[in-house]
Amino acid sequence: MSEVKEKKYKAKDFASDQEIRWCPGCGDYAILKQVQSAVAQTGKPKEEIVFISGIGCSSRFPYYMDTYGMHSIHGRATAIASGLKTARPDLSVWIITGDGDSLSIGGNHLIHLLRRNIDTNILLFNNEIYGLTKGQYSPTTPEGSHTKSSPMGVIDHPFNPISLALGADAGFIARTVDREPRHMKDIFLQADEHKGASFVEIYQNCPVFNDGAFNAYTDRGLKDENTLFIEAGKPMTFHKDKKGIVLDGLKPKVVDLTSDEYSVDDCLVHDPSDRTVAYILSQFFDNDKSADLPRVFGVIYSENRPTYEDQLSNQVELAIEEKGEGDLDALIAGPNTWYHQ
Amino acid sequence: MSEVKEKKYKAKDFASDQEIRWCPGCGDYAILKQVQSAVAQTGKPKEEIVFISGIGCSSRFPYYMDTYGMHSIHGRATAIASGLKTARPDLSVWIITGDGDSLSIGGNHLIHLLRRNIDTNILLFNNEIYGLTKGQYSPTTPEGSHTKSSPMGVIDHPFNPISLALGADAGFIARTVDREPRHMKDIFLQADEHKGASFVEIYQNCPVFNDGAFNAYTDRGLKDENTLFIEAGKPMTFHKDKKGIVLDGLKPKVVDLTSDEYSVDDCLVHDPSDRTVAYILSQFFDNDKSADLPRVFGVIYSENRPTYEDQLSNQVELAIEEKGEGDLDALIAGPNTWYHQ
Amino acid sequence: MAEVKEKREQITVLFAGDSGDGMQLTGNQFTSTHALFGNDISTFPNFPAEIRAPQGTVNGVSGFQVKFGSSRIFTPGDAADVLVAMNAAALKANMHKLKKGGILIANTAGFDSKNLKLANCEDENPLESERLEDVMVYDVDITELTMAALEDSPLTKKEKLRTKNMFVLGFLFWMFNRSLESTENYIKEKFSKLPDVIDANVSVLKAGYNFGETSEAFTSRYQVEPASLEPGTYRSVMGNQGVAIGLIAAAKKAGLEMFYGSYPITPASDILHELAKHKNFSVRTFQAEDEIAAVTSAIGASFGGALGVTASSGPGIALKTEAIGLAIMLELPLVVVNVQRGGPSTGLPTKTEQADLLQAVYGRNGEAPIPVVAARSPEEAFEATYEAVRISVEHMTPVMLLSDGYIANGASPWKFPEASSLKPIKPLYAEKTEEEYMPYARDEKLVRKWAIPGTEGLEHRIGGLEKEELTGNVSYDPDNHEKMVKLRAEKIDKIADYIPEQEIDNGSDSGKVLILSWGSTYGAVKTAVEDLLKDDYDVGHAHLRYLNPMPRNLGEVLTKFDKVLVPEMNDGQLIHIIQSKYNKRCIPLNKIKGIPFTSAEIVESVKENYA
Amino acid sequence: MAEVKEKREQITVLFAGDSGDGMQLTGNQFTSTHALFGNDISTFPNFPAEIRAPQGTVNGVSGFQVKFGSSRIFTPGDAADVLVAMNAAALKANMHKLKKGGILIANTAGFDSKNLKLANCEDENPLESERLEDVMVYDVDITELTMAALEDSPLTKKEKLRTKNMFVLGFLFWMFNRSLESTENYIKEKFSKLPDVIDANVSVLKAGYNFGETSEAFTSRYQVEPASLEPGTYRSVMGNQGVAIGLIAAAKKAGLEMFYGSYPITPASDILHELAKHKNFSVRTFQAEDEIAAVTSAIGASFGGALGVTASSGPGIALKTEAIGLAIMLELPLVVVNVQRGGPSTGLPTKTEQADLLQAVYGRNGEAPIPVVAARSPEEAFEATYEAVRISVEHMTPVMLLSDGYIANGASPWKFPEASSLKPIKPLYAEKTEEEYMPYARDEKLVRKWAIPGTEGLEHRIGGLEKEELTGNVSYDPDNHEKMVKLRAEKIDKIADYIPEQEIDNGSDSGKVLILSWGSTYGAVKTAVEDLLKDDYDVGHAHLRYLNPMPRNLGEVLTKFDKVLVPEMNDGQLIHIIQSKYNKRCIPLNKIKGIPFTSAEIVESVKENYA
Ligand SMILES: Cc1ncc(C[n+]2csc(CCOP(=O)(O)OP(=O)(O)O)c2C)c(N)n1
Ligand SMILES: Cc1ncc(C[n+]2csc(CCOP(=O)(O)OP(=O)(O)O)c2C)c(N)n1
Ligand code: SF4
Ligand code: SF4
Ligand SMILES: [Mg+2]
Ligand SMILES: [Mg+2]
Repeated sequence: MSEVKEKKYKAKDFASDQEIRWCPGCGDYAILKQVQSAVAQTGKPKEEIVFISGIGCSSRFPYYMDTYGMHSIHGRATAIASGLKTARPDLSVWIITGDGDSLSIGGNHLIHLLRRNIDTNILLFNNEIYGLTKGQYSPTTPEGSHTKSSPMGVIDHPFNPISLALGADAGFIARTVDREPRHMKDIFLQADEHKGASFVEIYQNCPVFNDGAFNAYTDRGLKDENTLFIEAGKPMTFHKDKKGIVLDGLKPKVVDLTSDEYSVDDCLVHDPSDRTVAYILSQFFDNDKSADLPRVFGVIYSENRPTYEDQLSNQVELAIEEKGEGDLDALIAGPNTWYHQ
Repeated sequence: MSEVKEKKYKAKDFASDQEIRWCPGCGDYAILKQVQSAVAQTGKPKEEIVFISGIGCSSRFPYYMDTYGMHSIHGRATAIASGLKTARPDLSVWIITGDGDSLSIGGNHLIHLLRRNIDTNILLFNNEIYGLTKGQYSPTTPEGSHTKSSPMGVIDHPFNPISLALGADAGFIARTVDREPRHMKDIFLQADEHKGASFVEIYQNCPVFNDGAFNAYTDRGLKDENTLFIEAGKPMTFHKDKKGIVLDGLKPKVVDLTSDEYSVDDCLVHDPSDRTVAYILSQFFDNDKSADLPRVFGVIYSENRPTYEDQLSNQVELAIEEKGEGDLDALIAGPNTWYHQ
Repeated sequence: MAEVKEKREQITVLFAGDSGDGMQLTGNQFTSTHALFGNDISTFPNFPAEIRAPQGTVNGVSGFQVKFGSSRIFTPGDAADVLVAMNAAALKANMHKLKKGGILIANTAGFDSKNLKLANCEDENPLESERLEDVMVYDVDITELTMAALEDSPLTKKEKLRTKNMFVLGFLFWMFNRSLESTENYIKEKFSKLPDVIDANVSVLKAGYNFGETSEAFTSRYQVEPASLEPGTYRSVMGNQGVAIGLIAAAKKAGLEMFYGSYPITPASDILHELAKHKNFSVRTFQAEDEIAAVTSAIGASFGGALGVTASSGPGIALKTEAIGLAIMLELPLVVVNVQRGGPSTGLPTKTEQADLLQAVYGRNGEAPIPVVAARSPEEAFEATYEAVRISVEHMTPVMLLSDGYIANGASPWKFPEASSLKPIKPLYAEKTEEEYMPYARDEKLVRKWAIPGTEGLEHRIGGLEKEELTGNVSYDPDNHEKMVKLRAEKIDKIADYIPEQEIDNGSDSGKVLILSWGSTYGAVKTAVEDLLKDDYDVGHAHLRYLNPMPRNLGEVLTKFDKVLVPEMNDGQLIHIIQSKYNKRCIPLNKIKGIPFTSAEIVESVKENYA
Repeated sequence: MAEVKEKREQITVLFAGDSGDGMQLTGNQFTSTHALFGNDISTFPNFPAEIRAPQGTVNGVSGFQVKFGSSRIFTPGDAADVLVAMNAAALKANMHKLKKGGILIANTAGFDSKNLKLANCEDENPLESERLEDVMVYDVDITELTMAALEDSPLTKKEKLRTKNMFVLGFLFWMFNRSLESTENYIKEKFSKLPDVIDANVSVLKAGYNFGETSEAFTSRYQVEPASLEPGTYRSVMGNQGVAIGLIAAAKKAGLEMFYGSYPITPASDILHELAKHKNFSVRTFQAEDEIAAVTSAIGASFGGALGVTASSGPGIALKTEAIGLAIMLELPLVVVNVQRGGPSTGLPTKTEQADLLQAVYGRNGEAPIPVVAARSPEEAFEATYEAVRISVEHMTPVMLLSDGYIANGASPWKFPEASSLKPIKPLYAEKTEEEYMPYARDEKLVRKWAIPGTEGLEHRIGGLEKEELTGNVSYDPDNHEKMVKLRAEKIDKIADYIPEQEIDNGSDSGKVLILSWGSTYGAVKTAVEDLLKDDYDVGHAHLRYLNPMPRNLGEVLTKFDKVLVPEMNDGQLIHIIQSKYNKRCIPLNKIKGIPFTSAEIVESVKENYA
């Protein structure tokens, strides 16, 4: 990660020689492209970059990156990456995971990585379905959905991944979507730049088992009124600035900026360091359908706090400072020995 | 749970014949007493009550209750209870768990139970330490603490259990403390009354491995200024009403009610149905030491939404309505048969 | 045109095409029609590992093998009499499975330069391979003929192309002299709201049939008479279906509600999908957050008096082992189904294997014995499952039921039983009596009684710590621990008194070679033994359904043969148990390729070891 | 007073009291002093299951057994020569462990009516038990004597009472003629900031010694000469310490940084506590959220080029099995330590057992072989651990190291090695060459090379799906799968070429009875064999450190004996593997009580089976 080593790469330098095996039209392709482009742009030497994934369609990702990589077991990418980054703080570690991989079987490791603040970039490919196992519902599938495992409709109230990450004290939380290449890349770069655990939810279309799950946010005719792209220091407006978000006490509401009642100046200004704002934005979600709030994209929360691996490294250094570099003979002998003739 | 069966019990009717094996002075004793008293008061027949626990000091609890009970394996009480309650919605199911049991190894099952809203009462005995295994830090141990497994101080940023539960969309969230018997009992009763998953964090002193962890909230001389007991519809005042909580925009602050500047009327009034308030209250925590906010006790959030088991029962009923009670011969034969001579 | 109808006893057809070519549907329709006609049948679908692997590539090939005949059929066939190859990749991948003298039907449109390139066959068109010299090749431009048949259809080109599998099907129905009726009905029902689609499919189906009828090139037509199956009513069943139905049936016969806690995993997920459809049997399916929650939720349900069931495949079963240990301590019913797949680790998820037997028998901490039952075929999965539930409920113990990918996705005709004829299953419930309730008192089978929450006076606490005999209270007493370990082991051993003795499935019950098999190798061994017996080999076949405890007389059975051959789709697991238990050295025969044995491989091995 | 000093070769002392009575500290001090004096020693602490069980009750009794002698000592003793009982419960629980003719020192204050009631001894004071008829009983009011010695001390009564264990210690030092110096130093260091406490403890210690000196009642004093241990420098070591130090040493010798991912569990937690203290060796300890994260984080660290290590006990090991399968596929170093305890399920967490051997060897899905190494004693734990790391690193494979509660908490003198004398451990790193990098190319040991992230040009991807030979790319090819399964198995089998042949530990190398043991039964068997040889029994002892693969010559060793006796603290696990692998029926000797074998039990069994 030292400046000296910075290299000039193109996105295609990060394409491996493996044939890509996603279904035609899968949102994963677009994400892959932007990740390749983003890591190239960071200029980090490719041998210092590692992609760790679990199991799922999305988790095949590392095979397609010409970096170090591991396609591990279901749900454990976060835990594997925690060990890797702790042992090797010098590496740039990316985690690729699906909504099932990270929120169902891997939910615990995810929240623990977030609280510990291990400096990794978590890309959660949320397609609101189990792709690889052919179409069961996931912890993000909306209630009522008919899937292979819910022929009468899903009754499991879904997670709101952003709130969950916030509840786990994540230090960087963002959302993007497979159909917005530039936004994706920008978010990936910000996530990478953020020192600490970066949690990025990516809405990803699975044309085979859950086509159109995010149409409201990607379809030409719908997306403007349904999406709110936020930026630090900018007022929250959307629908080509025709609408805005204002706070009524603690309650957010959508206002018409074309009328005289409200102007941009009334709109909430995004402050990614304010947890309460982040919480309110996280609640722009399905729970509250009545309120008709747009879905939020961008960096929802960002906070700097010490990373786990740095603190551990500090303890190692401190121990060496205090006790001296470990002397194996002294360790083996321990404090009390005796001689026997 | 039918009214007819309601019985008149005393707390001691719920004491089993097993010798209690906690250390002298352990906070668990006080909790046991209030739980016995609370279940007695509900009048539910004891044969319809089940206590499920994981592993830990606290998890020995079911042995001491003269109800049905299971002392299961580490971290899985929530998952076991999910199956039990789903199969037997008629039972009253209580979950007893520790901070390690529920937030470390069992973190995933906990958040999934909460999102599914399975109607159980979760009592989390938080002593900020692993008691049974003799003193390692837990996911709630404050940073910097020296424990057996952190001789140089804890570097794992702890969970804020209330925020985590909120992030997992829990429908009922409360906090109480082992030294406030009446408050505990009242919270237990409210949790039991709440239809849906009820999450109750109980601050519990472990005099052996983490004595005094909650002194600030239990010591005569300290507790008044450090604790805020909230109630629905009541303004948030504390320290014998000398102080109060007001919102400055989205920021809570402590104000002096004895001065002229603020009065009770300025104080935030508790509304347990408001998630944003709940979130703000959850942040009265260690993160923000500077703000000097008191710790909150009481029902922080409460919301009614359908329970998982009721929805599943509805699907079963609906299926029977639509297809008729399952006919085994028809099922075995399937839709296409042929006769062979 | 001379119509020669050759009589055949058995025919194996392999449909191979791109994942998008509808080969599975074609195979299933082909199967149904033959089943209805009265043939015995066995099928084996072979999916690509990817959801939708790149079109036209070898990785994207989807296959469906079916064997049908007028005699009993136990496997989907070692090699194909007829291979349908929809494109170059399909031929490349399957060419070696075609018998000498077999028939290849190649869709020429699938062999254009684009397809050759996708299949990495630029250097040699597989249609021109030497391997095809002994084969009758029929080049048919199925794509063009399909389009031609639909000239007047209002469908789009893409939609039209999608019907080309119907052409294949129609043509094969002509070849085997079968009626189109069943498939026509299927089409009509499936697309009932899309009349244009019905018309197109039926037209193309007929076009295929007529193409056989009219094209001069085809002189071979075959006649496969109905099989002399036991008379009765049959259905077609896949292994996972058999398991699902078996679970529901057993629960119902036991008077229990079923709770199924499961986390999706290939190839076990279809059990969940099937069960979820039958909520009108009061089946409660719970898609857990992981395998640990799946099994523990099932344990919770069993504690509540339901039949707790969970299923997974290798990696998921590994995750359940700690909890199975708890169920052993609790002595509650619990059925754990393992639909085995290629391992270790993620391994070969879409392939079959039998490599989880040792895990099933030994893979837990501490002394933790459980019964293990293995299904042998799709049509027997029901019965094996029923037995697993019976043992679990009547002996108050977790039971492991082993199936595998081959059984799970294979299909066979099944002479299904009537519900009333099924063995009763009797849970033993504790009741309140004058005496103090003893949760760990045992009956003569060493089984404790089930005390269901809600029953007044039976309030009790159980858990994973060692328990005192009778009371079930926590006990650290050394003698009690040894006693309890032995009691738990004896309880499982005693189940041997409640299962049938080991029978010889076929062949002699003493002599030169015994083939001892378990699980899905059944069909290949059965077929091999039939062949060997015809050739007068002195060979017997014993197939184990009960792997723990084993039938009481198994040791005796083994001593009656000079040699025991143990074929397994693993590196030697049953043989390991047998050799440890019985003083008998056995001969291993192992295939670890993610694909089933052929009967020829078994025959060959017997011949090699015969002497 | 006549001072008779009886010479003794070996003495066993059992300290028993309430958990609050400080018996562990007393035992440890007693041990240190004898070790320093030059005796050989073995200890066995026996904690109550509860953190602080109710005072005065049988459940609250804490015991510490120590055997020391002038000859080699391999176990903490079958029965005690001297029993110290601080209260009625302690006597009740341990009375049966006192030898006939032994000495009981009873603290009379602990036998008042309150204590009798707490110990459930209202009916019979255990001091009046018939069992004590053959015993010399010394009633001493230790409590009162302690208080008397501290008359002038400024401490509170409670604080004073806490020193009563020093009285016991002082008295025993008198009895065995040992100096107080080491304990005095210990006290001074421990309470360096509390001079009053130092004074009190030292006074009471001396009071105990003087009590022996002056009290007329005591005529027995013993003389135990220093042992003829190999000359050299010794330290005292506990098993978990040995493991921790072994890990650090091996990592250092291999030039690796160690990453230790672990989740606390009895009796493995102390390894974590110990390692966490040695961060100056660049040891990174990670207290994971559960056992799955513990093992997978270690795998991640190994992928990064560190030595990934994890440890647990039975239930936690069960949870790690899926991930161990991944490590097998990845072919990366990983050391998994299992400190076994009583099972199944939660079982008897504070008791010892050897019942996870089959889990270690077979407990994974798919064909998933790994090396298994077992420690035999506290002083050998270092070496066994070192071997486990060596095999893991040099053969690029996960290794399971088995220890147990008995080894973990027991202590013995250890003639520790010099760091420079330790076998080198050589990781085999991949390097960039002209040729294309092949992640799964193998050397003559069938070992692939380790390519560490950060190395330019070696970027590669690995995972849990079956991999193609050489390239490591995902492969569904059937032949490749079989080949890889066989390669992985052969790689493990080949390790047998890199471990020592099986030796006979003691006795003849052919003849009537071989005792084949593994793990912590070593000491009891060793002692038994010594006794048997003295009595001219034709018996040999082979102790297995390597359980998979087994030493090449083991089969041969077995054939040389008429009978093979396999003692195990389980229901028969090693015997199972041996019988399956080798054509030899063996005789099981099982003890499943959560407590170690006595050597007498082994002797008895050999005699029974001798003929
Ligand atoms: C231990 C284990 N359990 C279950 C599976 C089966 N499995 C593989 S991927 C997957 C879920 C995939 O969903 P998601 O994580 O959302 O990824 P997607 O395929 O949608 O990208 C499941 C259940 C497995 N491989 N291992
Ligand atoms: C699978 C497994 N891992 C680890 C343990 C060891 N263990 C038992 S309880 C416990 C933690 C106890 O802490 P907590 O849940 O906070 O309960 P407390 O004892 O503090 O009440 C641990 C690590 C176990 N029994 N099983
Ligand atoms: S199944 Fe869905 S998520 Fe998976 S590769 Fe295909 S389109 Fe993508
Ligand atoms: S160790 Fe702590 S939590 Fe456990 S019983 Fe003792 S005081 Fe209570
Ligand atoms: Mg998904
Ligand atoms: Mg705790």
